[in-house]
Amino acid sequence: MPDAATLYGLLGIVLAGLGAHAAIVQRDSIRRLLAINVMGVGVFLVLIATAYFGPNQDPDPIPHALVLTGIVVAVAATALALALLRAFERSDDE
Amino acid sequence: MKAGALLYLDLIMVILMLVLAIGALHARSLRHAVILFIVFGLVVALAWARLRAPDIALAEAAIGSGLAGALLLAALRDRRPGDDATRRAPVWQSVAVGGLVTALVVLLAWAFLEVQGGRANEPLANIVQATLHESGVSNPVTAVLLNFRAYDTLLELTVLLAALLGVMSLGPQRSPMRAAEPMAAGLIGWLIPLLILAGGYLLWVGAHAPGGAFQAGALLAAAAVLAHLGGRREFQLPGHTRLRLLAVAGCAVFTLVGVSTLLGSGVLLQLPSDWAGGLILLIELFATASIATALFLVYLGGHPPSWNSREVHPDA
Amino acid sequence: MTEMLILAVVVLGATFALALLGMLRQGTPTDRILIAQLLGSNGVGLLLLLALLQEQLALLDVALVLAILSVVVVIAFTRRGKEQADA
Amino acid sequence: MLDVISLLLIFSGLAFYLAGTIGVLRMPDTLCRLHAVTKADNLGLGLLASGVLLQLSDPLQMLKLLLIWVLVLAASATGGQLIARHTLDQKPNGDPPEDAR
Repeated sequence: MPDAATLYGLLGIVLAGLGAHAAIVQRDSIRRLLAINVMGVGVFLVLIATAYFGPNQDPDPIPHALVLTGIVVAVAATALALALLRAFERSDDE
Repeated sequence: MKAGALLYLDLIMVILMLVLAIGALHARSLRHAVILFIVFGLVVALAWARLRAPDIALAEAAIGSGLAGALLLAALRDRRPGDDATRRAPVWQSVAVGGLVTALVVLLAWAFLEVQGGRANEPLANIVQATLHESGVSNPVTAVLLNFRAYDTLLELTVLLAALLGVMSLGPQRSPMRAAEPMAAGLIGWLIPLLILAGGYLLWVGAHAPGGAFQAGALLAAAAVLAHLGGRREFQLPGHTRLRLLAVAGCAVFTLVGVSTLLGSGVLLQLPSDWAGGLILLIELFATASIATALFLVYLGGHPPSWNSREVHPDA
Repeated sequence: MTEMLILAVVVLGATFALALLGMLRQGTPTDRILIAQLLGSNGVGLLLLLALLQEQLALLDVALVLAILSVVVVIAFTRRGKEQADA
Repeated sequence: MLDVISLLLIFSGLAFYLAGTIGVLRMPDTLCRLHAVTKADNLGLGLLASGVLLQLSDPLQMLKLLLIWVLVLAASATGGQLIARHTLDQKPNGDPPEDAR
């Protein structure tokens, strides 16, 4: 029987794969952005899964700090990408 | 028996995340895709809670589900109705990429299982536990973020600032919202003070329990987003000078602290353990202000009108 | 007690999944955001139970934030831009 | 004894969650579904939260729990109103939509 850390870690790898696939296959920019975000969540899941030792045991705080940083950077990058898209669409209109 | 039964919850969550991710990636309508992505963020936040990572669960609920959701919904609003075409690569390409990605996933899974089998005790985690009392805070995640690996966090604030500058330079902000109807205005009216209060609470509690500058900043930004959504006339951003100061305050104070530790002890960002608690609170206070400002301005998708006063008269 | 709590968490998780499957099946975007609201309060319930089960009271803070922010999303969804309202 | 009451409250809360979810899946149109949702999360979460409350010892945490419930209560009532209005706005004549799928 697999433990929770293995389960979520493998899920993270599969999510990263699904995201990578969609980021290549989809042509719409916002969809690609969603795909990259799903990829990011997959990577975060792998990190946190390796930090997990059991339901009543303290986890390893270092991956937690890394992922916290990652989430903020991911949303900043997403916002920048959306602003770029908007600027492109505006310049198409002119 | 105990851990075994909890595995059913894990299985449910894993399946839900897979279904939601596939839905968000391949839903026919882009609007549905975005809503599914927001719900995906919610389930991921629950997964963080389940994996004993409440710090991350807080950040995910506030940023991953709340702010990113509002950001994406606002981006959809910008789009013209005709734009929602589902253009995809041809099937053969899709299958070929699928094959390659599957191979990569199998390889990574094998590597992950290898690593999982070998990890008995984490030396780094033990070092954190052993030196926690010198860090000035008792929440290990905050200790790592703002003391042991403070330069990471400084660079992160810089990345956030860089993203903000990028968004600011791309054009004017989105058109304002119309004023909310009384019902929504009332709801917004009491949610905003609650968000500010919760933000202050998370900032304070971050020293010894999950919470801290990022979660607090995200909640404050959410309060500002709500005020913007309500279209309140009396809601105005600070002037452009103050806004710029707020945006760089976090980086500036952090760097100042770093430089003074460099002068004092010869090591960049080596906080003296007697002062560490106070210094961390100082950094976090300004970081919260900067994070909130950056996240909100980034949500607006461009520079606010007050920014223009500089652009029209560059020499003023 | 612990066994019953785990049972409760699993049942609530299953309810969550049931609502979500309904969301995938429902047609209109409004229905989806409606179910998203249901999922939000469902998630708050799950967090409360996990807080007891894992003896992690910090999860109550997560529940509080989730409760506030699921409303923010509903408001963001139902608001429309100025120019769309006038058009 | 306290545990038994607590579990009783939690499971009756679960029953309301379940009822609300089934309501959402089975009701014919959006407004009916809305009705089911608001009933479910209010009572479901209320009972569940009071069950959890009995297990806590710190009065501050109890207060927080109460705050969460009141918050969800008020938010789901107003949020429900907003969604209902949004639904009616999309149908210009003000009739409830009849997409019974």
